Amino acid sequence: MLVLVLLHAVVAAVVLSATRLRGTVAAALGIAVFAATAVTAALQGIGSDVPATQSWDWVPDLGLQLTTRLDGFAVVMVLLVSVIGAIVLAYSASYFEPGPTRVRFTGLFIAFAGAMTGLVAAADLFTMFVFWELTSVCSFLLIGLNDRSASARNAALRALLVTGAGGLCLLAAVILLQVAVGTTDLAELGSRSPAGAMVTTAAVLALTGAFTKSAQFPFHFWLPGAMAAPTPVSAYLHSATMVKAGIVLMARLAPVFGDLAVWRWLVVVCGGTTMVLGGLRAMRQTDAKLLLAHSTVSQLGFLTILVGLGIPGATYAGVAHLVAHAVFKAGLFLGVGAIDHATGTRDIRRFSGLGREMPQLAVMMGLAAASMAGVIPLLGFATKEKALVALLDADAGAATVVALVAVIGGSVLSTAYSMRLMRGLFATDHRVIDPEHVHHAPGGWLVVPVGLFTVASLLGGLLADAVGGWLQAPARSLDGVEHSSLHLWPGLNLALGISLAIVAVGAVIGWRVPDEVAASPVRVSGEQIFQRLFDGLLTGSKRITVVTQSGSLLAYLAVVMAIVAGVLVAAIVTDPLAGFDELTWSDGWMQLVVAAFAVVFAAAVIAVRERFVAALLIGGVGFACAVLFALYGAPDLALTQILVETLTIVVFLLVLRQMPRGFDAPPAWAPRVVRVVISAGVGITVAAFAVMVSAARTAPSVGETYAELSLPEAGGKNIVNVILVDFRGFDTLGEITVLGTAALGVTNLVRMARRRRRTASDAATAAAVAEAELS
Amino acid sequence: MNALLGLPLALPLLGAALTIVFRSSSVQRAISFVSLLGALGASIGVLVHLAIEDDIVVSRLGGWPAAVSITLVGDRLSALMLVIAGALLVIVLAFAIGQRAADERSPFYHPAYLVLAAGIGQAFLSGDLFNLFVAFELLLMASYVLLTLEGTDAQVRSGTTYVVLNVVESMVLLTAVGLVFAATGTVSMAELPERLAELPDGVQTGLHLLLLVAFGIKAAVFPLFFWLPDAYPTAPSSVTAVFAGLLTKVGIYCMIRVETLLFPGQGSTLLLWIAGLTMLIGVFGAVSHVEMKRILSFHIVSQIGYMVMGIGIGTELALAATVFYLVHHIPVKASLFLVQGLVERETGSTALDDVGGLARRSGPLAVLFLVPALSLAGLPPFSGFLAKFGLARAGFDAGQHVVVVAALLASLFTLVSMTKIWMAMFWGDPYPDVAEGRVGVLRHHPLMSSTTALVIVGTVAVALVAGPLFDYCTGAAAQLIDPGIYRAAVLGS
Amino acid sequence: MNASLVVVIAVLFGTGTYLLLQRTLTRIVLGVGLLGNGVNVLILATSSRAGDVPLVGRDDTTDSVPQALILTAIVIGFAITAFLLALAWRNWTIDGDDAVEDDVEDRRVAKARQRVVTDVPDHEDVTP
Amino acid sequence: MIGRRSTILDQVDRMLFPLIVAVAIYVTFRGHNAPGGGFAGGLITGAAFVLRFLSGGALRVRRSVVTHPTTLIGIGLFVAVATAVSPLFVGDALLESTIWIPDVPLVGEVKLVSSTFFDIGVYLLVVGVILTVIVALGADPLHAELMGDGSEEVEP
Repeated sequence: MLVLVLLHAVVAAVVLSATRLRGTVAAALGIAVFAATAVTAALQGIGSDVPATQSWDWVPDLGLQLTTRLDGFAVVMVLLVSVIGAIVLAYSASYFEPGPTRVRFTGLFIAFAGAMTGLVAAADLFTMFVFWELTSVCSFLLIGLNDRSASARNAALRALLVTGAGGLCLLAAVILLQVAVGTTDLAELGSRSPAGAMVTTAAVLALTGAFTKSAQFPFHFWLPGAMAAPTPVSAYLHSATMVKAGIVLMARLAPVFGDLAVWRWLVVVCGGTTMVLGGLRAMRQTDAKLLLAHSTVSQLGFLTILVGLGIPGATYAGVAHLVAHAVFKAGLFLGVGAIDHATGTRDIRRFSGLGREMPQLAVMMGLAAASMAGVIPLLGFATKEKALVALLDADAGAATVVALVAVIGGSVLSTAYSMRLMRGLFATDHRVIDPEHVHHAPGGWLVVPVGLFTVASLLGGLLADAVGGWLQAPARSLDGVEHSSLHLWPGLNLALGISLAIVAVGAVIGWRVPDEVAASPVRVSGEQIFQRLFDGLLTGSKRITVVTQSGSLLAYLAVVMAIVAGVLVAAIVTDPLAGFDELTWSDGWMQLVVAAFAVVFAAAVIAVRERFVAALLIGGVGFACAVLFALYGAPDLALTQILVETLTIVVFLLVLRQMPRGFDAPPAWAPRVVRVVISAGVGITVAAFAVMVSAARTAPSVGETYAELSLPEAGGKNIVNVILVDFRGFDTLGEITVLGTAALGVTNLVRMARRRRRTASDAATAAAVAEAELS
Repeated sequence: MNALLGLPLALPLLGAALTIVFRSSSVQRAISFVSLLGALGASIGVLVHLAIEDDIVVSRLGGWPAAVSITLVGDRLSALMLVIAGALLVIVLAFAIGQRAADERSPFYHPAYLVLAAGIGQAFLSGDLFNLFVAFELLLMASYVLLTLEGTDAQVRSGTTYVVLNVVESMVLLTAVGLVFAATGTVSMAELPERLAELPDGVQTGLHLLLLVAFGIKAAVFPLFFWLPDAYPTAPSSVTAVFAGLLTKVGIYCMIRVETLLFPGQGSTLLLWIAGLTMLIGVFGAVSHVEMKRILSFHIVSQIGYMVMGIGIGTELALAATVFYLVHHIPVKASLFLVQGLVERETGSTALDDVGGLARRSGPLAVLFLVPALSLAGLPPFSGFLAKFGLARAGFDAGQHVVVVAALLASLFTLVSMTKIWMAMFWGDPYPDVAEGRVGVLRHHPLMSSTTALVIVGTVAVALVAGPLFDYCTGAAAQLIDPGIYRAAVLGS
Repeated sequence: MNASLVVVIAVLFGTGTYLLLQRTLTRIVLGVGLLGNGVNVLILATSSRAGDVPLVGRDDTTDSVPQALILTAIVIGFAITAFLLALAWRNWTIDGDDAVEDDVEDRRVAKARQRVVTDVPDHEDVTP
Repeated sequence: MIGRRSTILDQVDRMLFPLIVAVAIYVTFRGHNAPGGGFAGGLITGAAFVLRFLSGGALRVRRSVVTHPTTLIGIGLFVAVATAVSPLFVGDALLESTIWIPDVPLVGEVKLVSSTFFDIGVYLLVVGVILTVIVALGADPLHAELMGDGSEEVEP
């Protein structure tokens, strides 16, 4: 499978980079890839006992490898992804106008399908995470396909951020499992039955990731927003495939973590809430596509409960319903897309008599909706029936009771909104004053795919026993348990009764509840939470940035110098006044006098208000230091210091002669007391630390070695000079390079200033000339 | 092998001297390329040797005994840094020439660039603390010249911030180095660990922290980073690319040396705090600002936090991940600034409000942005993901959960600010208005676009060969974690 | 170490820092100059004792190494000062003032009202 | 320039300039055994140019050397770096010092230490730096604008 995923990527890249490619050719390429994938998966996966595995060691040191394993469940998922993908791609060829957008769509679509294939075939959690994030990115780009629309852009961003945040949770889970268990291989994890606080945390994190991707409460809100994408995108990503990624993850992990109470309750509560809430929301939509979106949310809640619980029968029902849902929901989306294409609207309040205008579509979508509603003899009935049986049979913990209640409630609603959708789209409604009509009949490629999905729903239901038999292996590959099959006619039992009651009650509600009531506001939303968090991030980070990034050099300097003083305080307090006992007063009265001069000059520099005087005073400090050096036994140093100091004064004077004489006093940056405290702090701490350090010397200086080597090895008596040109000649090389570079910088600054002044005056002259000519 | 070690610094210096003398720009270009390619070749030679032999190459300058001479020390870390820096320097030089910005306007671009290259090389190789200070001065002085090369008012203003802050940094570093010598009587980095360990606690703390402050300013960690986002955005993008890619990394490199060689200890809570704050506050700045260069500059800061985190965790795995992070981050960050240069050339602006719809205008440009942007945000399968994965793994391994959570959050926020650029500049109505499908900059500046693409291919390659590369980094970390190896290699056991 | 040099070090670092925290760039350069001298005295005073000139053959000489280090530092210090002065001059040519200005973009961000980036219609109820 | 041009300074410059340069060269070459060296020598030569600047302004300084002042920096740096690099070609380490004693006709044996070349490089570079800085910052702004900027280096 890895190779096929790579093939997806390559074809996608080719399509995206070949801008002149015709849309149909691109679509054909994609369909070919999907077909190849499906065939390979079928050949490799069906009937073989040992799943085909492919693996690439990515970073062995981190234990990272990409591994795919085609077990039963993976085969089903890969087939779903590639078959539905091929159909939707064929549909999209008629849906989009020819042009660059269509090609871009096709390329991204293929890339997405590749990522999804990798995700469902992943054999370990790490691989799954990698493809997981790739699907997020592709969906971001696909939702934003119509990037000129602000709502599409923002919906794309939301989807990316919510699923991206979930992805990070999953990442954390992957690493935690790696650290705690030592493997992220799904089969291995199951066999080791890990436990512990870290494992529990990982389980909850992984579940959170799954919830974001599969739009579970409270992360459900991004999914309806994503309907800003073109319909084929919605049909594929947001009903059939990507949103199932979370379900796949839960299906894989439920056998491992299903016994954890926190896992079970999270699944039941969030899944149940999502199922009911999604159903309620779907009831008050007037846009057919949004109705379907909310119904998808609701159905995902259903699937979450089924596969997340990790109860054998429920898992099987979950797998079956996953297939059923993918088939009927894709058909419904494509049907709505075809209607949209033909009439230019999706508002169910604006249709009347469409059923007569488009009878085939009405029949097909009606069958698909019936499957969604759970009407016999469609596939949706068989799977829902199976789910009820499983939940009824489960040992009656409180969690299963809650799950059962939520499933029944949610199912009633799904029948109701199915009914509402069909009535709104196709029924003749005389209240509609100016109904939309078919402007141009949808082309065959817009209708045939809907038909294919409908036929699948119908056949799946009629042949439920056979289909159910095929689905036994996939479910077994998840939890290793043998499952009883689906049935078209399960026989008279409690589940059937409930089932029939659901359909009856739901149909009545769906038929009876008027739009006005349905549209009454029910607002509980994770969306506001997201919005608040996002706004909070923006305002909060701005607040922080305004404080830290004041833009003032002086503030930055103050912080740096205060930190310098601070770290030295930290050092000094560990051993206060160390080394002070070794202090002598001075090395002679000369030194004392010169030191006094240095101090006075330095103090004068901060006191004077004239530039020239300050420059001369700092020269005075330099000369005083030179004398201090000479007195210390460093004539080389003194000589160089005097020469350099002289030169410094010259440069100072050269620059200062052009500036005003005095320092004007711009507004002080901070109260004087702050500046004085920082300065005094730096001075005192540096000096105190210097005393401490000078008393701490433990080993002799390397200078002694230099002294020994200087004459015999380097042929020089002046050790300092020998060090400079010989022992440490490399320092000197660096130093003169610095000096030369600085000179280049100086001359460059001056040149550029002149050039700018000249161009400015040229511009001024040109402007003056132009003005003169005009007048 | 030992002779090779000198070339990465000597050749650029020689080139710098020649480019000062010869001022014709074609001659200057030829000299620059030859010397930088030579330096790169030598670095690759060293790297290959180390990848096979797993030892440490030492060159004693002047041929003096180890205790006396300044040594150049090439271990796995420094060789890797040299190669990446060398490659980036060559490619960005080509970009700058394609950009026809800086080097046409001043004959001092090439000399300063080569001095910068020499300084960076010297900083990676020097085995002598005072010589390291000199290396810093080399690269700083060259960076001052490069940052103010065009001498615009904006450059002079922000250049002032940059220069003054870094001059203060130099003072702190010089004080620290001087005091280290005062306490130990040597500046040889091979001899220092032993002698520093004998010092009283207070002295050790003070010297340690002073060095960290100095290198922290250079690396731009919280709370010493403020100068960076103000200073970097005004330079031409080719200059910023090198600064962003390499200069802060020199600071990180030195912090690694301080923490593993001079004051070895397994991790540091202080650094973890700094790391967390650096990541988050840096990314907050990126979220707040509305100009591409600024946003990217804040990201430099934020990303530095990750590397500090690795140093702070301090285990072998963490160090390996940090080294890998360096390898990943240098080309990614540089390429983003190069892309920014392309955007600026295409539209004339980098303010988010002034530009829109670039993806429609030029799909390839959008891809050039998207790949490094996603990598920076840490999304798979790009190199940034692996780098972050390594660090997060090391953090959980060491039980440092809090900082890992901060790191994951920071990467989410990074994604937020990258999408901010994407949504504002690449999506939406094309603006400034031009016909769809026009590919201006990529067609008319093939050198700029191909070099940018080359760097991005490099970032993708980092992800592809991550296995062997991480293996090498683990070897580098093994050399780092035991200072005895360094000491034995330099002084002879 | 002796107390008179300790006082010199303290004063040079203190006054240097004080001058750094000024708005006038020339004074900042002066501060850097004072700091530079302070560092040089610090290195010499902490790492060696006063003595005779370090020539081969003399007794009781002072340590030669700090002198070599400081020599390098002096030259680098001159290079920095020269460049800073040129920068100060160039700053002055912009508007006849060598005061350090705050960063323009930072102030702009600080002043700008928080823009509402997410002007999304509520997808729950609105037809896209 | 600062103050008016002075004939006395002019004369002093004429007399002292060669003398100072001679002293500087002496200082450069004796450095291995006594205080001095290329650096001090370069600075002293620089002082001579400062004197010339005081007497005749930047233009006169600029005219007293044939090349660009920056070229002098380049040459100096090249000499120093080349000296440092040359041992690599005979398999020694960077900066390893060598002593040549070539037999020059008429003069006899001459002792050449490689560090001498290093010092020459340093000397040239320091002189170049001082010249560059004086010429750049010393140019009279008024003069520059009226006379077409004599100190502006000419592009090749």
